[in-house]
Amino acid sequence: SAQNTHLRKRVQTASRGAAETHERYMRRISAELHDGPAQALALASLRLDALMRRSNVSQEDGEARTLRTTLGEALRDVRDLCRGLTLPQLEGRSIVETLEAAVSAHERRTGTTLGRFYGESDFTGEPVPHPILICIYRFVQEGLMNAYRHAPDSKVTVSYHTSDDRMTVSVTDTGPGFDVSAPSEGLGLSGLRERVESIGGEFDISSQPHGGTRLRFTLPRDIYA
Amino acid sequence: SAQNTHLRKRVQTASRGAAETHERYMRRISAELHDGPAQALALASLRLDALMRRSNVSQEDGEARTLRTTLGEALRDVRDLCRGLTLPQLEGRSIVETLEAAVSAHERRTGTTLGRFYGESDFTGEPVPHPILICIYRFVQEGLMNAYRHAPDSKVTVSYHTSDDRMTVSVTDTGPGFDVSAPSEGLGLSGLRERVESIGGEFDISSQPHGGTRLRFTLPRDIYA
Amino acid sequence: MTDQIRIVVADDHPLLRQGVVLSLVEHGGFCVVAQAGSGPEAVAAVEAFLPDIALLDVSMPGNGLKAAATISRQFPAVGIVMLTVSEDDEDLLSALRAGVRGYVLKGASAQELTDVLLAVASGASYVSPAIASKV
Ligand SMILES: Nc1ncnc2c1ncn2[C@@H]1O[C@H](COP(=O)(O)OP(=O)(O)OP(=O)(O)O)[C@@H](O)[C@H]1O
Ligand SMILES: Nc1ncnc2c1ncn2[C@@H]1O[C@H](COP(=O)(O)OP(=O)(O)OP(=O)(O)O)[C@@H](O)[C@H]1O
Ligand SMILES: [K+]
Ligand SMILES: [Mg+2]
Ligand SMILES: [Mg+2]
Ligand SMILES: [Mg+2]
Repeated sequence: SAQNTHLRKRVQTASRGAAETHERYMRRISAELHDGPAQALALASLRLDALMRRSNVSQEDGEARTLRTTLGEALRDVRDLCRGLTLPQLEGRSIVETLEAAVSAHERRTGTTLGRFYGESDFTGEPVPHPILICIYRFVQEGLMNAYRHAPDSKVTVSYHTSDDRMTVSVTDTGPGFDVSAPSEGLGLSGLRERVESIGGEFDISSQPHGGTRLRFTLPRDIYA
Repeated sequence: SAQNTHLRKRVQTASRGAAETHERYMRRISAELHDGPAQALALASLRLDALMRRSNVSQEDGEARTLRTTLGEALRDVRDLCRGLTLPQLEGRSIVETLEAAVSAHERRTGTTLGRFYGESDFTGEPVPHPILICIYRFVQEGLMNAYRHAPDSKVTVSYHTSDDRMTVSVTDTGPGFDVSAPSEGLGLSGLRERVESIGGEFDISSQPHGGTRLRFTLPRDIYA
Repeated sequence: MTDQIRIVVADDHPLLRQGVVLSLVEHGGFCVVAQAGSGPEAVAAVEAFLPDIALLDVSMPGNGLKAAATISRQFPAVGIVMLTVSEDDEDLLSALRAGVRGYVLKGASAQELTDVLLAVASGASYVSPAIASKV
Protein backbone atom coordinates (compact mmCIF):
# COMPACT_ATOMS: atom_id res chain seq x y z
CA SER A 1 0.00 0.00 0.00
CA ALA A 2 0.96 3.64 -0.32
CA GLN A 3 1.13 4.11 3.44
CA ASN A 4 3.27 1.05 3.64
CA THR A 5 5.72 2.40 1.11
CA HIS A 6 5.67 5.70 2.94
CA LEU A 7 6.60 4.03 6.21
CA ARG A 8 9.28 1.91 4.57
CA LYS A 9 10.80 5.11 3.23
CA ARG A 10 10.67 6.54 6.71
CA VAL A 11 12.54 3.58 8.14
CA GLN A 12 15.27 4.16 5.64
CA THR A 13 15.33 7.91 5.91
CA ALA A 14 15.49 7.80 9.68
CA SER A 15 18.24 5.22 9.72
CA ARG A 16 20.28 6.91 7.07
CA GLY A 17 19.89 10.21 8.84
CA ALA A 18 21.11 8.63 12.04
CA ALA A 19 24.09 7.07 10.24
CA GLU A 20 25.13 10.37 8.74
CA THR A 21 24.69 12.19 12.03
CA HIS A 22 26.85 9.59 13.70
CA GLU A 23 29.58 10.13 11.13
CA ARG A 24 29.40 13.87 11.57
CA TYR A 25 29.86 13.49 15.32
CA MET A 26 32.79 11.19 14.74
CA ARG A 27 34.33 13.71 12.38
CA ARG A 28 33.87 16.42 14.94
CA ILE A 29 35.49 14.39 17.70
CA SER A 30 38.32 13.59 15.37
CA ALA A 31 38.80 17.26 14.54
CA GLU A 32 38.77 18.21 18.21
CA LEU A 33 41.31 15.54 19.02
CA HIS A 34 43.43 16.63 16.14
CA ASP A 35 43.34 20.31 16.93
CA GLY A 36 43.63 19.98 20.69
CA PRO A 37 45.36 17.03 22.32
CA ALA A 38 47.26 15.86 19.23
CA GLN A 39 48.84 19.27 18.67
CA ALA A 40 49.59 19.69 22.34
CA LEU A 41 51.16 16.23 22.59
CA ALA A 42 53.28 16.83 19.51
CA LEU A 43 54.41 20.14 20.92
CA ALA A 44 55.12 18.67 24.34
CA SER A 45 57.25 15.88 22.82
CA LEU A 46 59.25 18.38 20.80
CA ARG A 47 59.80 20.66 23.78
CA LEU A 48 60.78 17.81 26.01
CA ASP A 49 63.31 16.68 23.41
CA ALA A 50 64.76 20.15 23.16
CA LEU A 51 65.01 20.51 26.93
CA MET A 52 66.63 17.13 27.33
CA ARG A 53 69.12 17.89 24.61
CA ARG A 54 70.02 21.18 26.21
CA SER A 55 70.74 19.58 29.57
CA ASN A 56 73.60 17.22 30.28
CA VAL A 57 72.04 14.12 31.91
CA SER A 58 69.47 13.54 29.23
CA GLN A 59 70.80 10.71 27.10
CA GLU A 60 71.29 8.20 29.90
CA ASP A 61 68.29 9.20 31.98
CA GLY A 62 65.91 6.26 31.91
CA GLU A 63 62.97 8.19 33.18
CA ALA A 64 63.28 10.95 30.62
CA ARG A 65 63.32 8.33 27.91
CA THR A 66 60.27 6.59 29.37
CA LEU A 67 58.43 9.85 29.47
CA ARG A 68 59.26 10.65 25.88
CA THR A 69 58.16 7.21 24.80
CA THR A 70 54.95 7.56 26.77
CA LEU A 71 54.11 10.90 25.17
CA GLY A 72 54.97 9.49 21.76
CA GLU A 73 52.66 6.55 22.32
CA ALA A 74 49.88 8.82 23.51
CA LEU A 75 50.23 10.85 20.34
CA ARG A 76 50.11 7.71 18.24
CA ASP A 77 47.00 6.58 20.14
CA VAL A 78 45.29 9.88 19.46
CA ARG A 79 46.24 9.75 15.79
CA ASP A 80 44.99 6.19 15.44
CA LEU A 81 41.77 7.16 17.11
CA CYS A 82 41.36 10.08 14.70
CA ARG A 83 42.02 7.86 11.72
CA GLY A 84 39.50 5.28 12.86
CA LEU A 85 36.93 8.02 13.35
CA THR A 86 37.25 9.83 10.07
CA LEU A 87 35.97 8.51 6.81
CA PRO A 88 37.55 9.47 3.52
CA GLN A 89 35.41 11.44 1.10
CA LEU A 90 33.00 8.83 -0.27
CA GLU A 91 30.18 10.86 -1.73
CA GLY A 92 29.85 10.25 -5.45
CA ARG A 93 32.15 7.23 -5.46
CA SER A 94 31.15 3.88 -6.88
CA ILE A 95 30.92 0.80 -4.70
CA VAL A 96 34.18 -0.62 -6.07
CA GLU A 97 35.96 2.67 -5.41
CA THR A 98 34.61 2.64 -1.87
CA LEU A 99 35.79 -0.93 -1.30
CA GLU A 100 39.18 -0.09 -2.72
CA ALA A 101 39.47 2.96 -0.46
CA ALA A 102 38.91 0.78 2.61
CA VAL A 103 41.16 -2.03 1.41
CA SER A 104 44.10 0.12 0.42
CA ALA A 105 43.87 2.20 3.63
CA HIS A 106 44.09 -1.03 5.60
CA GLU A 107 47.05 -2.26 3.55
CA ARG A 108 48.85 1.02 4.06
CA ARG A 109 48.31 1.06 7.80
CA THR A 110 49.14 -2.54 8.48
CA GLY A 111 51.72 -3.28 5.78
CA THR A 112 49.75 -6.38 4.76
CA THR A 113 48.50 -7.41 1.33
CA LEU A 114 44.89 -8.44 0.82
CA GLY A 115 43.11 -10.41 -1.85
CA ARG A 116 40.43 -8.66 -3.92
CA PHE A 117 37.67 -10.26 -5.82
CA TYR A 118 35.50 -7.51 -7.26
CA GLY A 119 32.75 -8.77 -9.58
CA GLU A 120 33.07 -7.17 -13.01
CA SER A 121 29.80 -5.29 -12.84
CA ASP A 122 30.60 -2.08 -11.01
CA PHE A 123 27.76 0.32 -10.66
CA THR A 124 27.38 2.78 -13.50
CA GLY A 125 23.96 4.39 -13.15
CA GLU A 126 22.64 6.69 -10.41
CA PRO A 127 25.06 7.64 -7.66
CA VAL A 128 24.87 5.27 -4.67
CA PRO A 129 23.38 7.03 -1.60
CA HIS A 130 26.08 8.29 0.73
CA PRO A 131 24.88 6.43 3.85
CA ILE A 132 25.18 3.17 1.93
CA LEU A 133 28.74 3.90 0.91
CA ILE A 134 29.49 4.76 4.55
CA CYS A 135 28.03 1.44 5.64
CA ILE A 136 30.07 -0.48 3.05
CA TYR A 137 33.26 1.29 4.10
CA ARG A 138 32.68 0.67 7.81
CA PHE A 139 31.82 -2.97 7.12
CA VAL A 140 35.08 -3.60 5.25
CA GLN A 141 37.11 -1.54 7.73
CA GLU A 142 35.87 -3.51 10.74
CA GLY A 143 36.01 -6.87 8.96
CA LEU A 144 39.63 -6.27 7.99
CA MET A 145 40.57 -5.00 11.43
CA ASN A 146 39.06 -8.10 13.01
CA ALA A 147 40.94 -10.36 10.61
CA TYR A 148 44.15 -8.46 11.36
CA ARG A 149 43.71 -8.70 15.12
CA HIS A 150 41.98 -12.03 15.58
CA ALA A 151 43.20 -14.00 12.55
CA PRO A 152 46.74 -12.78 12.01
CA ASP A 153 48.88 -14.37 9.30
CA SER A 154 45.85 -15.76 7.52
CA LYS A 155 44.82 -15.06 3.94
CA VAL A 156 42.27 -12.26 3.84
CA THR A 157 40.02 -11.46 0.90
CA VAL A 158 37.43 -8.80 0.19
CA SER A 159 34.89 -9.69 -2.44
CA TYR A 160 32.00 -8.01 -4.15
CA HIS A 161 29.30 -9.63 -6.26
CA THR A 162 26.11 -8.39 -7.80
CA SER A 163 23.11 -10.21 -9.17
CA ASP A 164 19.89 -8.94 -10.72
CA ASP A 165 18.38 -8.01 -7.41
CA ARG A 166 21.16 -7.60 -4.86
CA MET A 167 24.79 -6.93 -4.13
CA THR A 168 26.98 -8.80 -1.65
CA VAL A 169 30.21 -7.67 -0.03
CA SER A 170 32.20 -10.12 2.04
CA VAL A 171 35.39 -10.23 4.06
CA THR A 172 36.85 -13.70 4.56
CA ASP A 173 39.90 -14.98 6.35
CA THR A 174 41.50 -18.40 6.72
CA GLY A 175 42.26 -17.86 10.40
CA PRO A 176 41.26 -19.73 13.55
CA GLY A 177 37.57 -18.88 13.42
CA PHE A 178 35.47 -18.37 16.54
CA ASP A 179 32.23 -19.34 18.20
CA VAL A 180 29.74 -16.78 16.92
CA SER A 181 27.25 -17.59 19.66
CA ALA A 182 29.73 -16.80 22.45
CA PRO A 183 28.95 -13.51 24.20
CA SER A 184 31.47 -10.75 23.53
CA GLU A 185 32.43 -7.36 24.90
CA GLY A 186 33.32 -6.15 21.40
CA LEU A 187 31.41 -3.35 19.72
CA GLY A 188 32.63 -4.15 16.23
CA LEU A 189 30.34 -6.94 15.09
CA SER A 190 27.25 -5.82 16.96
CA GLY A 191 27.73 -2.28 15.69
CA LEU A 192 28.06 -3.57 12.13
CA ARG A 193 24.90 -5.63 12.38
CA GLU A 194 23.12 -2.55 13.67
CA ARG A 195 24.37 -0.43 10.80
CA VAL A 196 23.67 -2.95 8.09
CA GLU A 197 20.18 -3.82 9.27
CA SER A 198 19.24 -0.20 9.86
CA ILE A 199 19.75 0.60 6.18
CA GLY A 200 17.73 -2.45 5.14
CA GLY A 201 20.60 -4.88 4.51
CA GLU A 202 21.36 -8.34 5.81
CA PHE A 203 24.37 -9.14 7.94
CA ASP A 204 25.69 -12.65 8.25
CA ILE A 205 28.69 -14.13 10.08
CA SER A 206 29.84 -17.62 9.39
CA SER A 207 32.75 -18.93 11.35
CA GLN A 208 33.81 -22.06 13.10
CA PRO A 209 36.82 -23.04 15.13
CA HIS A 210 39.68 -23.79 12.65
CA GLY A 211 37.42 -23.03 9.69
CA GLY A 212 38.11 -19.32 9.12
CA THR A 213 35.58 -16.50 9.20
CA ARG A 214 33.36 -14.88 6.61
CA LEU A 215 31.37 -11.68 7.14
CA ARG A 216 28.73 -11.00 4.55
CA PHE A 217 26.70 -7.90 3.83
CA THR A 218 23.82 -8.20 1.36
CA LEU A 219 21.74 -5.32 0.11
CA PRO A 220 18.68 -5.46 -2.18
CA ARG A 221 19.23 -3.48 -5.36
CA ASP A 222 16.12 -1.35 -4.87
CA ILE A 223 17.73 0.09 -1.77
CA TYR A 224 21.01 1.18 -3.27
CA ALA A 225 20.28 1.84 -6.92
CA SER B 1 -2.96 -2.45 9.37
CA ALA B 2 -0.77 -5.08 11.00
CA GLN B 3 1.99 -4.59 8.47
CA ASN B 4 1.78 -0.90 9.11
CA THR B 5 2.22 -1.34 12.84
CA HIS B 6 5.05 -3.73 12.14
CA LEU B 7 6.86 -1.18 10.00
CA ARG B 8 6.27 1.58 12.51
CA LYS B 9 7.85 -0.63 15.15
CA ARG B 10 10.79 -1.16 12.82
CA VAL B 11 11.31 2.58 12.40
CA GLN B 12 11.51 2.91 16.13
CA THR B 13 13.60 -0.17 16.75
CA ALA B 14 16.10 0.79 14.05
CA SER B 15 16.44 4.33 15.31
CA ARG B 16 16.74 3.37 18.92
CA GLY B 17 19.30 0.74 18.06
CA ALA B 18 21.31 3.33 16.17
CA ALA B 19 21.12 5.76 19.09
CA GLU B 20 22.37 3.18 21.55
CA THR B 21 25.13 2.06 19.21
CA HIS B 22 26.20 5.67 18.86
CA GLU B 23 26.41 6.06 22.62
CA ARG B 24 28.42 2.88 22.93
CA TYR B 25 30.93 4.20 20.41
CA MET B 26 31.16 7.47 22.30
CA ARG B 27 31.77 5.61 25.54
CA ARG B 28 34.48 3.58 23.88
CA ILE B 29 36.26 6.65 22.55
CA SER B 30 36.05 8.23 25.96
CA ALA B 31 37.51 5.12 27.59
CA GLU B 32 40.38 4.98 25.10
CA LEU B 33 41.20 8.62 25.70
CA HIS B 34 41.03 8.11 29.42
CA ASP B 35 43.24 5.03 29.47
CA GLY B 36 45.83 6.21 26.95
CA PRO B 37 46.52 9.92 26.44
CA ALA B 38 45.07 11.09 29.77
CA GLN B 39 47.35 8.80 31.80
CA ALA B 40 50.38 9.69 29.70
CA LEU B 41 49.76 13.40 30.14
CA ALA B 42 49.18 12.96 33.86
CA LEU B 43 52.49 11.13 34.17
CA ALA B 44 54.33 13.84 32.27
CA SER B 45 52.86 16.61 34.43
CA LEU B 46 53.66 14.70 37.59
CA ARG B 47 57.28 14.02 36.70
CA LEU B 48 58.20 17.18 34.84
CA ASP B 49 59.57 19.08 37.83
CA ALA B 50 61.74 16.20 38.96
CA LEU B 51 63.13 15.76 35.49
CA MET B 52 63.90 19.42 35.16
CA ARG B 53 65.63 19.40 38.50
CA ARG B 54 67.75 16.40 37.54
CA SER B 55 68.65 18.05 34.25
CA ASN B 56 69.60 21.25 36.05
CA VAL B 57 66.90 23.18 34.28
CA SER B 58 65.47 25.84 36.55
CA GLN B 59 61.76 26.03 37.39
CA GLU B 60 61.81 29.54 35.97
CA ASP B 61 63.05 28.34 32.62
CA GLY B 62 60.68 29.72 29.99
CA GLU B 63 60.66 26.59 27.91
CA ALA B 64 59.97 24.37 30.92
CA ARG B 65 57.07 26.59 31.90
CA THR B 66 55.61 26.46 28.39
CA LEU B 67 55.90 22.69 28.47
CA ARG B 68 53.98 22.53 31.74
CA THR B 69 51.24 24.76 30.34
CA THR B 70 51.02 22.69 27.16
CA LEU B 71 50.66 19.47 29.10
CA GLY B 72 48.00 21.00 31.31
CA GLU B 73 45.99 22.27 28.36
CA ALA B 74 46.18 18.96 26.55
CA LEU B 75 44.89 17.18 29.61
CA ARG B 76 42.09 19.67 30.03
CA ASP B 77 41.09 19.14 26.39
CA VAL B 78 41.05 15.39 26.86
CA ARG B 79 39.05 15.74 30.08
CA ASP B 80 36.47 18.00 28.45
CA LEU B 81 36.13 15.73 25.47
CA CYS B 82 35.63 12.68 27.69
CA ARG B 83 33.01 14.47 29.72
CA GLY B 84 30.99 15.42 26.68
CA LEU B 85 31.17 11.88 25.35
CA THR B 86 30.07 9.91 28.36
CA LEU B 87 26.54 9.74 29.62
CA PRO B 88 25.77 9.03 33.25
CA GLN B 89 23.95 5.82 34.06
CA LEU B 90 20.36 6.50 32.94
CA GLU B 91 18.82 3.09 32.61
CA GLY B 92 15.93 2.65 35.03
CA ARG B 93 15.73 6.35 35.91
CA SER B 94 12.56 8.37 35.59
CA ILE B 95 12.25 11.32 33.23
CA VAL B 96 12.54 13.84 36.05
CA GLU B 97 15.64 12.11 37.38
CA THR B 98 17.13 12.19 33.91
CA LEU B 99 16.40 15.88 33.52
CA GLU B 100 17.85 16.57 36.93
CA ALA B 101 21.02 14.61 36.10
CA ALA B 102 21.58 16.81 33.03
CA VAL B 103 20.70 20.05 34.80
CA SER B 104 22.84 19.48 37.87
CA ALA B 105 25.82 18.29 35.79
CA HIS B 106 25.60 21.53 33.83
CA GLU B 107 25.36 23.60 37.00
CA ARG B 108 28.37 21.85 38.48
CA ARG B 109 30.47 22.33 35.39
CA THR B 110 29.61 25.92 34.70
CA GLY B 111 28.99 27.24 38.19
CA THR B 112 25.64 28.66 37.05
CA THR B 113 22.19 28.18 38.54
CA LEU B 114 19.27 27.15 36.37
CA GLY B 115 15.54 27.37 36.78
CA ARG B 116 13.51 24.15 36.89
CA PHE B 117 9.89 23.71 36.19
CA TYR B 118 9.09 20.04 36.40
CA GLY B 119 5.40 19.22 36.05
CA GLU B 120 4.14 17.31 39.07
CA SER B 121 3.33 14.11 37.23
CA ASP B 122 6.57 12.21 36.99
CA PHE B 123 6.37 8.85 35.36
CA THR B 124 5.53 6.02 37.72
CA GLY B 125 4.63 2.98 35.60
CA GLU B 126 6.79 1.00 33.20
CA PRO B 127 10.43 2.02 32.97
CA VAL B 128 11.04 4.53 30.18
CA PRO B 129 13.03 2.95 27.32
CA HIS B 130 16.73 3.71 27.62
CA PRO B 131 17.11 5.35 24.17
CA ILE B 132 14.41 7.83 25.10
CA LEU B 133 16.19 8.77 28.32
CA ILE B 134 19.38 9.19 26.29
CA CYS B 135 17.59 11.49 23.90
CA ILE B 136 16.12 13.58 26.72
CA TYR B 137 19.54 13.89 28.38
CA ARG B 138 21.28 14.89 25.14
CA PHE B 139 18.50 17.39 24.38
CA VAL B 140 18.87 19.14 27.72
CA GLN B 141 22.67 18.95 27.63
CA GLU B 142 22.92 20.60 24.21
CA GLY B 143 20.16 23.13 24.93
CA LEU B 144 21.93 24.22 28.12
CA MET B 145 25.34 24.33 26.45
CA ASN B 146 23.93 26.52 23.69
CA ALA B 147 22.35 28.85 26.22
CA TYR B 148 25.64 29.01 28.12
CA ARG B 149 27.68 29.77 25.02
CA HIS B 150 25.30 31.82 22.91
CA ALA B 151 23.08 33.45 25.53
CA PRO B 152 25.40 34.07 28.47
CA ASP B 153 24.08 35.90 31.53
CA SER B 154 20.49 35.21 30.59
CA LYS B 155 17.93 33.36 32.69
CA VAL B 156 17.80 29.70 31.67
CA THR B 157 14.99 27.31 32.55
CA VAL B 158 14.36 23.63 31.94
CA SER B 159 10.75 22.58 32.03
CA TYR B 160 8.82 19.38 31.77
CA HIS B 161 5.10 18.97 31.23
CA THR B 162 2.89 16.01 30.55
CA SER B 163 -0.64 15.78 29.26
CA ASP B 164 -2.89 12.81 28.55
CA ASP B 165 -1.15 11.95 25.34
CA ARG B 166 2.31 13.53 25.33
CA MET B 167 5.23 14.91 27.28
CA THR B 168 7.13 18.08 26.51
CA VAL B 169 10.60 19.06 27.63
CA SER B 170 11.87 22.54 26.90
CA VAL B 171 14.96 24.63 27.46
CA THR B 172 14.40 28.39 27.35
CA ASP B 173 16.68 31.35 27.76
CA THR B 174 16.15 35.10 27.84
CA GLY B 175 19.23 35.78 25.72
CA PRO B 176 19.75 37.52 22.39
CA GLY B 177 17.96 34.94 20.25
CA PHE B 178 19.02 34.13 16.71
CA ASP B 179 17.75 33.70 13.20
CA VAL B 180 16.75 30.04 13.06
CA SER B 181 16.68 30.06 9.27
CA ALA B 182 20.31 31.19 8.98
CA PRO B 183 22.61 28.37 7.84
CA SER B 184 25.01 27.17 10.54
CA GLU B 185 28.15 25.06 10.82
CA GLY B 186 27.01 23.75 14.19
CA LEU B 187 26.16 20.10 14.75
CA GLY B 188 24.25 20.65 17.94
CA LEU B 189 20.78 21.66 16.76
CA SER B 190 20.73 19.57 13.61
CA GLY B 191 21.98 16.55 15.54
CA LEU B 192 19.25 17.07 18.11
CA ARG B 193 16.54 17.30 15.48
CA GLU B 194 17.86 14.09 14.00
CA ARG B 195 17.82 12.31 17.33
CA VAL B 196 14.42 13.53 18.39
CA GLU B 197 12.70 12.78 15.09
CA SER B 198 14.34 9.40 14.76
CA ILE B 199 12.68 8.21 17.95
CA GLY B 200 9.33 9.55 16.81
CA GLY B 201 9.37 12.87 18.64
CA GLU B 202 8.91 16.44 17.47
CA PHE B 203 11.63 19.06 17.70
CA ASP B 204 10.86 22.74 17.62
CA ILE B 205 13.03 25.85 17.92
CA SER B 206 11.53 29.22 18.46
CA SER B 207 13.82 32.18 18.65
CA GLN B 208 14.02 35.71 17.44
CA PRO B 209 16.55 38.46 17.69
CA HIS B 210 16.26 39.97 21.23
CA GLY B 211 13.40 37.60 22.06
CA GLY B 212 15.25 34.69 23.69
CA THR B 213 15.27 31.08 22.55
CA ARG B 214 13.12 28.08 23.34
CA LEU B 215 13.91 24.51 22.31
CA ARG B 216 11.05 22.09 22.64
CA PHE B 217 10.95 18.31 22.48
CA THR B 218 7.55 16.64 22.36
CA LEU B 219 7.00 12.90 22.52
CA PRO B 220 3.67 11.04 22.20
CA ARG B 221 2.93 8.98 25.27
CA ASP B 222 2.51 5.74 23.33
CA ILE B 223 6.17 5.96 22.39
CA TYR B 224 7.64 6.38 25.83
CA ALA B 225 5.21 4.70 28.16
CA MET C 1 62.38 6.60 60.07
CA THR C 2 59.31 6.37 62.24
CA ASP C 3 57.68 9.65 61.29
CA GLN C 4 57.25 8.73 57.64
CA ILE C 5 53.71 8.57 56.36
CA ARG C 6 52.84 5.00 55.40
CA ILE C 7 50.88 4.84 52.20
CA VAL C 8 49.26 2.35 49.82
CA VAL C 9 49.25 3.47 46.17
CA ALA C 10 46.62 1.98 43.84
CA ASP C 11 46.33 2.73 40.13
CA ASP C 12 45.82 0.38 37.21
CA HIS C 13 48.17 2.34 34.96
CA PRO C 14 51.60 0.90 35.88
CA LEU C 15 53.71 3.75 34.49
CA LEU C 16 51.70 6.41 36.23
CA ARG C 17 51.71 4.43 39.48
CA GLN C 18 55.47 4.11 39.22
CA GLY C 19 55.70 7.87 38.69
CA VAL C 20 53.59 8.50 41.77
CA VAL C 21 55.66 6.14 43.89
CA LEU C 22 58.88 7.72 42.66
CA SER C 23 57.60 11.18 43.49
CA LEU C 24 56.68 10.09 47.03
CA VAL C 25 60.04 8.42 47.57
CA GLU C 26 61.93 11.47 46.29
CA HIS C 27 59.97 13.66 48.69
CA GLY C 28 61.32 11.63 51.61
CA GLY C 29 58.32 11.97 53.87
CA PHE C 30 56.51 8.87 52.67
CA CYS C 31 56.97 5.15 52.89
CA VAL C 32 55.09 3.26 50.18
CA VAL C 33 54.14 0.05 51.95
CA ALA C 34 52.26 -1.53 49.05
CA GLN C 35 51.11 -0.96 45.49
CA ALA C 36 47.90 -2.22 43.92
CA GLY C 37 46.38 -2.28 40.44
CA SER C 38 42.71 -2.81 41.28
CA GLY C 39 40.06 -2.07 43.88
CA PRO C 40 40.15 -5.48 45.57
CA GLU C 41 43.96 -5.46 45.60
CA ALA C 42 43.86 -2.06 47.25
CA VAL C 43 41.46 -3.25 49.95
CA ALA C 44 43.65 -6.31 50.59
CA ALA C 45 46.76 -4.13 50.82
CA VAL C 46 45.07 -1.80 53.29
CA GLU C 47 43.98 -4.76 55.38
CA ALA C 48 47.49 -6.22 55.38
CA PHE C 49 49.46 -3.02 56.06
CA LEU C 50 47.02 -0.65 57.79
CA PRO C 51 48.65 2.42 56.24
CA ASP C 52 48.09 6.04 57.24
CA ILE C 53 46.81 6.82 53.77
CA ALA C 54 45.34 4.94 50.83
CA LEU C 55 45.79 6.78 47.52
CA LEU C 56 43.23 5.30 45.13
CA ASP C 57 42.67 5.78 41.40
CA VAL C 58 38.97 6.30 40.71
CA SER C 59 38.78 4.29 37.52
CA MET C 60 40.53 1.01 37.94
CA PRO C 61 39.20 -2.55 37.69
CA GLY C 62 36.86 -3.24 40.57
CA ASN C 63 36.13 0.50 40.85
CA GLY C 64 38.23 2.76 43.06
CA LEU C 65 35.16 4.40 44.61
CA LYS C 66 33.84 1.04 45.76
CA ALA C 67 37.21 0.26 47.28
CA ALA C 68 37.10 3.64 49.03
CA ALA C 69 33.69 2.88 50.50
CA THR C 70 34.86 -0.50 51.77
CA ILE C 71 38.06 0.92 53.27
CA SER C 72 36.24 3.82 54.86
CA ARG C 73 33.78 1.39 56.48
CA GLN C 74 36.25 -1.27 57.61
CA PHE C 75 39.29 0.89 58.37
CA PRO C 76 38.02 4.31 59.41
CA ALA C 77 41.49 5.35 60.63
CA VAL C 78 42.94 5.15 57.13
CA GLY C 79 42.88 8.50 55.31
CA ILE C 80 41.54 8.02 51.79
CA VAL C 81 42.65 10.23 48.90
CA MET C 82 41.30 9.69 45.39
CA LEU C 83 43.29 10.17 42.19
CA THR C 84 41.08 11.03 39.27
CA VAL C 85 41.07 12.32 35.72
CA SER C 86 37.80 14.17 36.20
CA GLU C 87 36.66 15.81 39.40
CA ASP C 88 33.04 16.51 38.70
CA ASP C 89 31.75 13.01 38.76
CA GLU C 90 28.50 12.55 40.66
CA ASP C 91 29.93 9.42 42.25
CA LEU C 92 32.94 11.30 43.46
CA LEU C 93 30.64 13.66 45.33
CA SER C 94 28.98 10.83 47.15
CA ALA C 95 32.38 9.29 47.88
CA LEU C 96 33.48 12.53 49.48
CA ARG C 97 30.35 12.50 51.59
CA ALA C 98 31.13 8.91 52.58
CA GLY C 99 34.48 9.66 54.15
CA VAL C 100 37.03 10.22 51.40
CA ARG C 101 39.27 12.96 52.72
CA GLY C 102 40.64 14.41 49.55
CA TYR C 103 41.31 14.00 45.92
CA VAL C 104 44.07 14.84 43.49
CA LEU C 105 43.30 15.63 39.92
CA LYS C 106 45.54 13.74 37.52
CA GLY C 107 47.72 16.36 35.90
CA ALA C 108 48.89 17.66 39.27
CA SER C 109 52.60 18.18 39.84
CA ALA C 110 54.47 16.08 42.37
CA GLN C 111 54.45 19.09 44.68
CA GLU C 112 50.66 19.41 44.54
CA LEU C 113 50.26 15.70 45.14
CA THR C 114 52.48 15.61 48.20
CA ASP C 115 50.86 18.77 49.60
CA VAL C 116 47.43 17.13 49.58
CA LEU C 117 48.77 13.90 51.08
CA LEU C 118 50.57 15.76 53.86
CA ALA C 119 47.45 17.77 54.64
CA VAL C 120 45.31 14.65 54.86
CA ALA C 121 47.92 12.84 56.96
CA SER C 122 47.81 15.69 59.45
CA GLY C 123 44.07 15.30 59.79
CA ALA C 124 42.84 17.91 57.31
CA SER C 125 40.59 17.37 54.32
CA TYR C 126 41.41 18.60 50.90
CA VAL C 127 38.45 19.45 48.73
CA SER C 128 38.51 21.77 45.77
CA PRO C 129 36.32 24.89 45.98
CA ALA C 130 34.19 23.69 43.07
CA ILE C 131 33.22 20.55 44.88
CA ALA C 132 33.21 21.95 48.41
CA SER C 133 29.96 23.83 47.96
CA LYS C 134 28.16 20.59 47.11
CA VAL C 135 29.40 18.44 49.96
N1 LIG D 1 38.01 -12.70 11.92
C1 LIG D 1 37.96 -13.23 13.15
N2 LIG D 1 38.66 -14.34 13.48
C2 LIG D 1 38.60 -14.87 14.74
N3 LIG D 1 37.86 -14.35 15.74
C3 LIG D 1 37.14 -13.24 15.48
C4 LIG D 1 37.14 -12.62 14.18
N4 LIG D 1 36.31 -11.55 14.24
C5 LIG D 1 35.84 -11.48 15.49
N5 LIG D 1 36.32 -12.50 16.24
C6 LIG D 1 35.98 -12.78 17.65
O1 LIG D 1 34.75 -12.16 17.94
C7 LIG D 1 34.90 -11.22 18.99
C8 LIG D 1 33.99 -10.03 18.75
O2 LIG D 1 34.42 -9.26 17.65
P1 LIG D 1 34.14 -7.70 17.65
O3 LIG D 1 34.65 -7.12 16.39
O4 LIG D 1 32.69 -7.49 17.96
O5 LIG D 1 34.97 -7.18 18.90
P2 LIG D 1 36.55 -6.94 19.03
O6 LIG D 1 37.18 -6.97 17.68
O7 LIG D 1 37.09 -7.84 20.08
O8 LIG D 1 36.61 -5.46 19.61
P3 LIG D 1 36.14 -4.12 18.84
O9 LIG D 1 35.01 -3.61 19.65
O10 LIG D 1 37.33 -3.25 18.86
O11 LIG D 1 35.74 -4.49 17.44
C9 LIG D 1 36.37 -10.89 19.01
O12 LIG D 1 36.79 -10.49 20.29
C10 LIG D 1 37.00 -12.20 18.59
O13 LIG D 1 37.11 -13.07 19.69
N1 LIG E 1 20.29 29.66 22.92
C1 LIG E 1 20.80 30.33 21.85
N2 LIG E 1 20.87 31.68 21.84
C2 LIG E 1 21.38 32.35 20.78
N3 LIG E 1 21.86 31.74 19.68
C3 LIG E 1 21.84 30.40 19.61
C4 LIG E 1 21.31 29.63 20.69
N4 LIG E 1 21.40 28.32 20.35
C5 LIG E 1 21.96 28.29 19.12
N5 LIG E 1 22.23 29.54 18.67
C6 LIG E 1 22.81 29.89 17.36
O1 LIG E 1 22.60 28.81 16.47
C7 LIG E 1 23.82 28.31 15.99
C8 LIG E 1 23.73 26.80 15.80
O2 LIG E 1 23.64 26.14 17.05
P1 LIG E 1 24.28 24.69 17.18
O3 LIG E 1 24.04 24.19 18.55
O4 LIG E 1 23.73 23.87 16.05
O5 LIG E 1 25.81 24.93 16.90
P2 LIG E 1 26.93 25.51 17.88
O6 LIG E 1 26.39 25.59 19.28
O7 LIG E 1 27.46 26.79 17.27
O8 LIG E 1 28.07 24.41 17.80
P3 LIG E 1 27.97 22.90 18.32
O9 LIG E 1 28.10 22.07 17.09
O10 LIG E 1 29.12 22.76 19.25
O11 LIG E 1 26.65 22.72 19.00
C9 LIG E 1 24.86 28.76 16.99
O12 LIG E 1 26.12 28.89 16.41
C10 LIG E 1 24.30 30.10 17.45
O13 LIG E 1 24.63 31.11 16.53
K1 LIG F 1 40.78 8.01 36.88
MG1 LIG G 1 36.41 -5.80 16.11
MG1 LIG H 1 25.50 23.90 20.15
MG1 LIG I 1 42.82 4.07 36.06
